[in-house]
Amino acid sequence: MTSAALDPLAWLILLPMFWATLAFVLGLGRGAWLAIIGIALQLGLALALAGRLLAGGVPVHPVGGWGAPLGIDLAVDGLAATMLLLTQAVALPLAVYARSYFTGDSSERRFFWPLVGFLLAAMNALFVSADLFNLYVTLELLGLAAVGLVAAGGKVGQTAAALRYLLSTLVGSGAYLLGVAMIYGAYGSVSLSTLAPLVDRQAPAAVHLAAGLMLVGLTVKTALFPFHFWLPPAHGGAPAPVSALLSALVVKASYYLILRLWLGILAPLLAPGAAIAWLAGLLGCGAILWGSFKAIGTPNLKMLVAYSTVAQIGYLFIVFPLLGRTSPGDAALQGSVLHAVAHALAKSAMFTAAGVLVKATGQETIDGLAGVATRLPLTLFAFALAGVTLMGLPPSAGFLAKWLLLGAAIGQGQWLLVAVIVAGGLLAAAYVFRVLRHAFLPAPVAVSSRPVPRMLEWVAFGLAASSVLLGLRGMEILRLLAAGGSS
Amino acid sequence: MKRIAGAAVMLSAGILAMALVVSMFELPPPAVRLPQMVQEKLPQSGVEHPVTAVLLNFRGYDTLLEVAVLLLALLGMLAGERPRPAAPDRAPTDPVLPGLTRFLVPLMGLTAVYLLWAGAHRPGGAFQAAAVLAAAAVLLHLTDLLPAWTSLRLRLRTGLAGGLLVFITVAAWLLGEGRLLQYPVAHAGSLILFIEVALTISLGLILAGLFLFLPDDDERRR
Amino acid sequence: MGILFDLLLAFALLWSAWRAIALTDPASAVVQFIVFGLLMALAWARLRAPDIALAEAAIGAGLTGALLLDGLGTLRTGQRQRDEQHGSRP
Amino acid sequence: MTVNETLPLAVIASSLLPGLIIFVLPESQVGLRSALNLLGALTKVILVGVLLAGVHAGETYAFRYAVLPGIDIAFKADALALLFVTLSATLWLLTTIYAIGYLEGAPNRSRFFGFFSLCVTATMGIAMAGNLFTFFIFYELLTLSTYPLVVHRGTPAALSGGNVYLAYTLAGGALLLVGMAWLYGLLGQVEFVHGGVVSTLRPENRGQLQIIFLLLIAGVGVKAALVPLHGWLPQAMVAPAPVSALLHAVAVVKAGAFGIVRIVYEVYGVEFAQSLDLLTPLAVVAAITILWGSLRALFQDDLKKRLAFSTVSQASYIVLGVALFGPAGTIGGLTHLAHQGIMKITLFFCAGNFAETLGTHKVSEMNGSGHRMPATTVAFSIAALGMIGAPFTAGAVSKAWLSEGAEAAGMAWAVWVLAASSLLNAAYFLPILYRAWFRPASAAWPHEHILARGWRETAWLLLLPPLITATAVLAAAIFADSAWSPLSWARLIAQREYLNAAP
Amino acid sequence: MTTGMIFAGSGAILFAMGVAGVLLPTHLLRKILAFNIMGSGAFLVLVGLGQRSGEPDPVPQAMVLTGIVVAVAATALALALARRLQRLTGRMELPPEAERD
Repeated sequence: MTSAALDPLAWLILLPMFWATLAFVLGLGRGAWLAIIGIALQLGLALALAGRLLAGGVPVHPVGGWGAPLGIDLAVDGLAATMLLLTQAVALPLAVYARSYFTGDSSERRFFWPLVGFLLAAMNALFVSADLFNLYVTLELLGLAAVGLVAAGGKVGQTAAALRYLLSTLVGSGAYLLGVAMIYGAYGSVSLSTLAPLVDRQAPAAVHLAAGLMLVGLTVKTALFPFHFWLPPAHGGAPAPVSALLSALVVKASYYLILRLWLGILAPLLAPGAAIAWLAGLLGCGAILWGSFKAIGTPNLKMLVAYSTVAQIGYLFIVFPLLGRTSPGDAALQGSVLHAVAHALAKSAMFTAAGVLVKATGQETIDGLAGVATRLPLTLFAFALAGVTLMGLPPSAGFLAKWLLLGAAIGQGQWLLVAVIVAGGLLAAAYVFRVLRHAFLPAPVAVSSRPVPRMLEWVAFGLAASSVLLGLRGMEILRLLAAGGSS
Repeated sequence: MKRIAGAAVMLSAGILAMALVVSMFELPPPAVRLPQMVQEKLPQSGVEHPVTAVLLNFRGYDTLLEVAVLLLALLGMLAGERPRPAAPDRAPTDPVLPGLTRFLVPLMGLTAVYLLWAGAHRPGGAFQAAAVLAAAAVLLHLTDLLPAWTSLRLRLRTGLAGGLLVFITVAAWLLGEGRLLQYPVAHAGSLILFIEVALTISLGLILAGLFLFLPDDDERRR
Repeated sequence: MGILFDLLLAFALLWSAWRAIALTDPASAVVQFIVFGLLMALAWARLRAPDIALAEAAIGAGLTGALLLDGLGTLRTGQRQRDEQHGSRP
Repeated sequence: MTVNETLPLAVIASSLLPGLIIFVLPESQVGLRSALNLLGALTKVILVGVLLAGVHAGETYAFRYAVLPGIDIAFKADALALLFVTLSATLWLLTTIYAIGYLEGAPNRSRFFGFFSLCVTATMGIAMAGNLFTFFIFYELLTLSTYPLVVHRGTPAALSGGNVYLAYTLAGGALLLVGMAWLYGLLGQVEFVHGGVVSTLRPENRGQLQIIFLLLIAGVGVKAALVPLHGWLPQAMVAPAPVSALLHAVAVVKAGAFGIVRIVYEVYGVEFAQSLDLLTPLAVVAAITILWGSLRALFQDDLKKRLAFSTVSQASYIVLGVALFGPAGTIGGLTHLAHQGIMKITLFFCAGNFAETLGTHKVSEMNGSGHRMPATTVAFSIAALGMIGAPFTAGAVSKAWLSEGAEAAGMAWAVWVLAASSLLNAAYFLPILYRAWFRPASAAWPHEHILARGWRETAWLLLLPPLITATAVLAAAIFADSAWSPLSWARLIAQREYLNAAP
Repeated sequence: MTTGMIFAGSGAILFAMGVAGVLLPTHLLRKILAFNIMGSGAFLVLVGLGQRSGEPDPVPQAMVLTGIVVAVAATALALALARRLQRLTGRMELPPEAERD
């Protein structure tokens, strides 16, 4: 065995694909332990990779030994390592949660583990790929896995949501693919490292169009307002572990790609303060306001959490007008990545907590939560802690993210963004406390509570607590983000 | 309202098409010339047909993921279905088609083998071969010689996943020798053929499965 | 000569695609789509991409067409069942 | 980590850890829970004692931890911090005793005491925050940990009170956040330093600094209940009595007032703030608040609401003292921080006793309660007289210094404000005392829960805390010149930290 | 004007037509069909633009092969879902969006 045999970069993709396929062969509903062990190993790999990066290495893996532009390169920088670590770290508790969550031969469970395995493989592959066309394949892999998970319930709402999701994601990746095609036509390569020195401000119009197509396609996949219409039914209607995976991680993958392209090969095309940056920022503002507004209004608990995702995605896009004026690696970028991390932890906590609440009360509505404060204090506490992160209150990681974004916005005198960032936090408080308030109401007499496995409660709590406590470890994340050179 | 939206969509589509076409004609020649590189490295790839070389060697990693995509589509399709009772046996409805099928299917099998083998030198390869196999299966089904698949037995599951498993295993094994999917030049040809054979069977099954697993089959014909 | 054929083929492609999209009757649209697929195979051949031409004919037009036709069948059954339930058609 | 770094953390941990353990304790573990609570509170008092001695002897206690590049969480236990820490730690001990008695047999006590401890933890963090960032963290934590206490009973009234509370405090927090982020953008770090850090900025930032000051003061002014940001305080009266005590005397309102002290003295610096023309408007707002609160208190029949408006008024004495440019005002304001806490907590303890024992919630129902509950009523009377500023009470001491400060600052109108407020105080407190002592009791109490046994008029745990605090109200005045009185400590602060000269 | 450019141009138009076709009709079968046309358009651009000088380029050709398989996978999944929806609701259309609200 050579050292290459243990290259975490390659194994992070092979391993989940391997256990996913194996889980499928094992049979319907099987493979929970396989998945948990697999993800635990992946977490180890991601940590090893981060360690290597922090030690000054710049991990690149030319697949097939050919190297770009003929072959496909895998490469990891600080941003990719952060996302890899985040993905495995969130997936592991969710896998543990899902094992206890699905009972009997529910239709959601039958192909759950293979689908999750492919989902993780797709995300890991996406984070490390340095090839535009390969990225397209990972995007499709990710999209189909996610749709499969949503569709698994088999009921009308879930099927319709899955279909809407599928069509949106296909249109998104179609636009992305056309962009890639134009780029290949213009430069004769799809490798990021080959393209980087070729793309400059004098690029032909076709390249600008290509950039626009790729960005729009990815934006649809990220569900930025007003392309968010597919997200709430898909995330709100799926079983809790699936909702958590989708909201916490999957939307981040396409966002990651936007960020990567924006800071990477497309950077020379984007003049400082470009209109497209402002468009993204304004849509982000729209997402925050509209998503929060809908979350405040919906009667359904999981839909509330899903709309909250719509709102929180807005924060990820607010960063673009702020990025335009400063160099990469600045506070705004750090803020948006921290926000992605914080939101991943908090949203998975919130969906898992919501799953417990729905399971225990047997009701999906917020009105059905009365008395929960007494019966399921741990879960409610988890929900509240996750809410603290979403509101951006200290000492959570969400607060650090908001602090960095706010600082950047104030520093550049962008008062509109300042106002929206602050308003978004207050609106988040409005919908989070809406849930808590109902939970504090005394329980109706005739309510029957079903027992819930304690493991579910503890996973939700653990995720929520980590989203808050991570606020004390912000430095580590930023150090990893800065490692291995700028993206 | 709906009409306005429709007109807006059409208008934007028109503008998009126009912009794309116009911009295409202004493109300078590309800076990177990949075809030359492919030609240069072709002898090391283990196959003689450049498209197959790209598909299974230079960009073999894309293909690995693509196989997963195909399996995933099948999983997604099956995930929400309730298990259905096995369909009752039916008598053949049309005397002509079965006869034709009995004649066609072996021919299609041969074609698949040819396509697979030809892929190394000329157009063809695992995907095309698999498609032909799948078409044969569909034909068999349409003539009621092959019932719809109602359950996923272990053998079928292994068949469906086998190609991917082989591909992953080879990739992992090669990782020990060098890089992910880095075929040693001496064995590249045989390794690729090995993977292609496994893929042909699995992909054929998956593609057929996309059709044969479809729900409501029997209900529809009643 | 070649260019002229290409232009004609391109026009046919666009026309069949337009029909496939614009026809409101799903059945005619599917038929039109299969025609489109075959024309695509021809276009690939013109682009000196025989591998794709093969794949397009087998997978694109063939399998996708079959799947779509099959879907059409479901549609008909569903329609008929609904009509029978509502008794709207004799 | 040295001992001097650990001690501030230990003070925080002494309520945080018991709180976290209490959360997971089953409801039935009454004894263990009470023991943990008291253990934590006693430990805290002892630790604070050690700190007090150390600071008196000139030791410095500081701890810092970086969370973002250039942004630290910093604690320092300086003389000013200790004034607040000591007050809160002592009153927390008493309130805990009181709450154990008050909530006997009530549901959800683990939750209650858990958040109760968190609340005090947040207060300690606010008191010992070494920079604005740290202050903000604990300021928001305080908001979050008090909400479950306000809505504890789960009644519609409690929930709507909780809503109002949240709306005000979170909005205030948002303003504070913006102001703070802005200031950090200008300065890099905003440490709490004697004489302020803002004065290092160039004069062209003057306009920005004025806006930031407005944002910051509005942010903390919500908790300090400055008019017009005071609306939440009367609404939050639906909470159980120990919570009211906590809100008014130990934590929330005090945190706001304390924040104003830190911002004026250690962020802007009192002289620089004066040069930016910020202090006079602040004094005017404080004066308006003092008068408005007193006026509103006059017309409340609900006893706790009357006390709440009284808090609105009294808390602004502290702000007024801060806004009066000069050492005497500082001493008056800081002394009142402690004195008002002791007096107000006594009043709430007593109000809670009346409600729990007799079921009387309204002033109009209090006729003759002095005969039924003499000890409680004596304590109430002492505190009320203190509020009015009667001689030999804590209130008299702080009011005297405030008046002197107003004159020294050349703001004679403030003296009139203080006098008018005292009159109003008398107008809304004396009728209560009159009813309690001199009017005959009605035939039956509205809802008598706890029957008198011998001369023990109510449960021991309810009776003891107000008697202790009432004694303290007297002691703070009688022994005002002793070395450890709040007044002496305030003088120490003024002397050591701001003014470098004995008043 | 080369063969490559002709088909690249047609591909661009096909793509735009396909996008409109996915967005506009309500019938799912037609949406899925339009998606396929959209994909074909992108494939044509990829190969056509890559081969505008006239010489065949195996790299985009291989990519398109991959793309076709991905497209058929997506089509199969979409059709299966559409048919399930038809079975459950009797219509091959997406129910209105506010359904779960």
